[in-house]
Amino acid sequence: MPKEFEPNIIGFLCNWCSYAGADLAGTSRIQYPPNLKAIRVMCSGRVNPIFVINALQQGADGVLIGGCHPGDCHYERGNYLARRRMAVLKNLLEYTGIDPRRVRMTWVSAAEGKKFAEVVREVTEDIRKLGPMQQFKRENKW
Amino acid sequence: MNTNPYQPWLATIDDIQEEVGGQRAIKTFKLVFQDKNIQNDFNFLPGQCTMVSLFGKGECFFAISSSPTQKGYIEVSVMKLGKVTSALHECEPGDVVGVRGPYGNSFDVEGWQGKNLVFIGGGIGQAPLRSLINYVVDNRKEYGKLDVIYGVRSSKDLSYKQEFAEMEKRKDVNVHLSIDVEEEGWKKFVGFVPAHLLRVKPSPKNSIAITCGPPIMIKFVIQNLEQLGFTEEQIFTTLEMRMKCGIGKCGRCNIGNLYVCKDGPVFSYKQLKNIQGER
Amino acid sequence: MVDERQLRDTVKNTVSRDDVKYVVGYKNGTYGFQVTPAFAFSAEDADKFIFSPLCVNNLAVYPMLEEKLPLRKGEEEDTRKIGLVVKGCDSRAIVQIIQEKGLKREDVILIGIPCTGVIDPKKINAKFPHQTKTVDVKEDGEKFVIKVNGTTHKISRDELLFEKCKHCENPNPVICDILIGKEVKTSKKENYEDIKSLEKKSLEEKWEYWEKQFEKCIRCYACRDACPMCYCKECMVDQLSPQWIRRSVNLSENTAWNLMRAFHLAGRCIGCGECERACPMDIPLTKLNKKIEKDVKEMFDYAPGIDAEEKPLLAMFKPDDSEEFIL
Amino acid sequence: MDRFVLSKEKTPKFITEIIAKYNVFAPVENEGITLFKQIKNPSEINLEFSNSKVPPKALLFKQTETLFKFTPGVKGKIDPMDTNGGKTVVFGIRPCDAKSFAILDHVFKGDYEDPYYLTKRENTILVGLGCTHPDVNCFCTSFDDGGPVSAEYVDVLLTDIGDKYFVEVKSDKGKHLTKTMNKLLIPATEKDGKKKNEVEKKAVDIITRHTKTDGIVDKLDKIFDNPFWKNIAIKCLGCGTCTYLCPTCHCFDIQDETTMSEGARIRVWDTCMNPEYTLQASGYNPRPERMNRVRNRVYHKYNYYPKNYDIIACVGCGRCIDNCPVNIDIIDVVTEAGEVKV
Repeated sequence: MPKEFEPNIIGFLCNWCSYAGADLAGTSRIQYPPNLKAIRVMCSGRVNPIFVINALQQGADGVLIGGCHPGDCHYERGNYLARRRMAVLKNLLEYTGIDPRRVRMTWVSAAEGKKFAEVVREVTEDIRKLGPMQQFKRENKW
Repeated sequence: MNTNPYQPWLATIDDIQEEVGGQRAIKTFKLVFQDKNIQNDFNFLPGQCTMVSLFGKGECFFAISSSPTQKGYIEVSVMKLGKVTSALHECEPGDVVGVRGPYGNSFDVEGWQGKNLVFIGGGIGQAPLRSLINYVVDNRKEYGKLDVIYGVRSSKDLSYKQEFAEMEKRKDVNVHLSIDVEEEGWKKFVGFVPAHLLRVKPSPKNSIAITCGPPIMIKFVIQNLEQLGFTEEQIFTTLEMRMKCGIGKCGRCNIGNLYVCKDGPVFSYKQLKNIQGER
Repeated sequence: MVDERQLRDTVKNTVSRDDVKYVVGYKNGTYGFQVTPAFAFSAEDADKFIFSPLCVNNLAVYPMLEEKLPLRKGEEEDTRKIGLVVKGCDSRAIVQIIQEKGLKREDVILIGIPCTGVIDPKKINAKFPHQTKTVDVKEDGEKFVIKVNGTTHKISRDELLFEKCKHCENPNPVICDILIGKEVKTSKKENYEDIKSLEKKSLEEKWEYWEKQFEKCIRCYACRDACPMCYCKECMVDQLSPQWIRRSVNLSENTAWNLMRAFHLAGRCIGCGECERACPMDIPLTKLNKKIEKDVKEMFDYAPGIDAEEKPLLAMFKPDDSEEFIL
Repeated sequence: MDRFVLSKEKTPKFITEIIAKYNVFAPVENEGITLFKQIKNPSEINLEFSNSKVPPKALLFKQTETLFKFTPGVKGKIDPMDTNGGKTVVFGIRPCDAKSFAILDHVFKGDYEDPYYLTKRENTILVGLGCTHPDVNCFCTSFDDGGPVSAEYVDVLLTDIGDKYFVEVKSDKGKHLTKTMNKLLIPATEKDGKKKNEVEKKAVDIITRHTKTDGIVDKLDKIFDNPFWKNIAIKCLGCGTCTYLCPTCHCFDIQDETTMSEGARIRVWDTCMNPEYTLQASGYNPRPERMNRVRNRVYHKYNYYPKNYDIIACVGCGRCIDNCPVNIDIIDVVTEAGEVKV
């Protein structure tokens, strides 16, 4: 029997909202799947699309980007810029045959521990259904 | 010996000497091959180079700064500049690196026997000269008068302090140290190396001058040497280039049709004058 | 037809100005249908300047290639202007670069050409192979007139035009200092037919298509170097630490490179097609660029290279940008 | 040299027999371009091509080659690679591309033998295909040796002489390959030989673009600092297509690639057209301008290489001309360099 597929998800979470939201989920003991590996960034606007592409290359099956709700960005506009960027990137990925559901974005505030857990649950299940990322994963076959 | 020239031998960092601190720090690494046979077979002459690699970071080409008369190890002096050298500076004694070589030509230590030698070094350029100086000092009676001119930015940037202190005690080696900018407590020469050279004023008679340092220093040192009466056959320098393979195949270190890694790094001024090429 | 005499006179006048370093235009190439960038440093250099439907190169790349070497003692920076012969698409590149503050408007003098479309070198070379001598191409209404080995061929424009030109909405320079001739009228509309038909395919089919294309890539980066918009001092692909994309050539790294190249041109690519023309491996790069152009138009109502005063697409936002994809 | 003929009907059989014993690489049509790829069936081959897009040097000097594997970090260990790629036949190689191997041999041999290239070279048999329809920018006749239908640098040469191929078996390797094929290869008649000479003459006549290579080495020595080079290089975009597609360019970069637990030192093709190529860690660049780089490319082929190895490192395949986006044309550059007044 092949081992059941466990998705590997990289989360780029903004320092001020989503990461704090994840923290709250933890301290409130809200259960959510352990598939998400969180990387704290100062702002969702810091997330360069190469981070996403590189994560998918290096073995991530999905990427979640978490930012503050519109209007709440600590740097005023970082999340708005990230939103534009990801809209373009998701379309580009879909166009080249990469399921855009592998790249997700969410607004989670520092108070939304519950929402964070829900989002992670949803994304994990979605990606579980999609199966492992195969198209342009690094093979490291030297 | 392995026949694959790209594959290094493993060597252990035996000791690390911090020569200079700060932004452009310099450390000297003492490397011992893990395989005793390799260590014994690694025959080199002053001026030759070696490729040192950190697995996962990359390779760099360094002049061997120890003398072949020092048996059982080799030393390289490394300035912290790029990706590999920065990683090397993080290393500790006991760490393993890859070493291959020795590469390139060498100073003509046999042909220069009986001659007076003038060494003119600047900054990290002293590394290849150190190998030769130590070799000559260890074979002192084979050579004539020795003048060592070495200049750095400030007293803090002086490499091989211990060795210079010992050499200064010797009567048969004339050491001339200098710094670029005035400093409290510095009693020796203050000024740039080319100017210092004119003040030391070595005689060109039966002499060889060997210089290494930043390109701009080399340029003016050569001018001043000619002013002192040195001919182009009496002036030697060692060059540097970006390198990848070290064995004349990857193509990037050429000056004209010569490869610095294979046909150099030691060139006479006469040779340099006659090759066209960027350097 | 462009009046070449007027073009040459204009170039002569421009290059004779004290505040102009040189003028870049076109001249006949060394064989067949080749046209090559020409540099006029003096009035007589302008005599060889031409403009024909073979003038495909986007010369807007040249001001960005200017090498600023460290000045020697006593040397002053040469701040003279560069003159450029520009078609509609080329002028949009300049607008976009000015918008991004890569150039100042006063850095360049633009000699505008109202363009009725240029010929795809691949198509014409396939039609008339093995032309070692330089061949002239003229326009005659809806036909191209080509004299090859003594015979005159009249060929419909559609057969030879560059794909990008078939739907070009900006044949006239968006900005220029001197216009050669009269503006051309156009009713062409970009319909993105190619893009739409690829969009309709399944994910599997799309990947199958792109996988084959990306596999061919030899990562020479000619696409980047030919692109007037790729003028970063250090390209992210040349960076060593962090090294986002490895140097080794395989499907994974090739895909990452091609996606990132396309993304970096989001809202910036003006569709001159130089990347695809420069690509030795015939990868349909404009299909990536056009896709983003289409999305950007639909999602943000934005077209690059039209208004130098506007802010770059990804450096601005509207609070009500679509966010239906956000959880 | 042994001469045979091979009927076109029997050619697939000939190729099938080779495939049975060797890894066979041959020109294949791939998404609009011709490339050398491994084939399993003679029907995959496309012999109606003038030049493959990427030169077959890529088969012996691979674009990405693993030098060895290692354990990353400061307690590193080395895991050597097996450099033997098995017995190989390159089928349908053009005489110009075959000559490029003879040129590359000089670099990869010498004081330090390159095991990756040389083992493959040793185990590879070149079955050439005479170039009966040279392309517009072919200029292989501008050099002292070689030519569109020259058997000089191949092991076996096939030349299309109508309904059959004229087969020249040039080397021991070629003899070894063909010795079991006596059912397919019939000794050539005098008539066949004549026909081949006619075909060859026709092919040579098709080539109308030439460059003057006489005395070019000495001439280049005299014009190194001539403003000529600035004029040539000013339109260069620095894209490097010319070097990537050149059958004699051999420059490479060495890089370490790692995961958390494994790593490899690889070498990849590099291009002297990229400023990073010579940029030193200190920030100093000996070739800071495009002029330096363009000049270096031409000199490397027409001056440095002949000085070191007594052969011009250009075979006249025309790829750099075909693929240059701004029409920098080495035929004209070399010819004009010869005419520069000193």
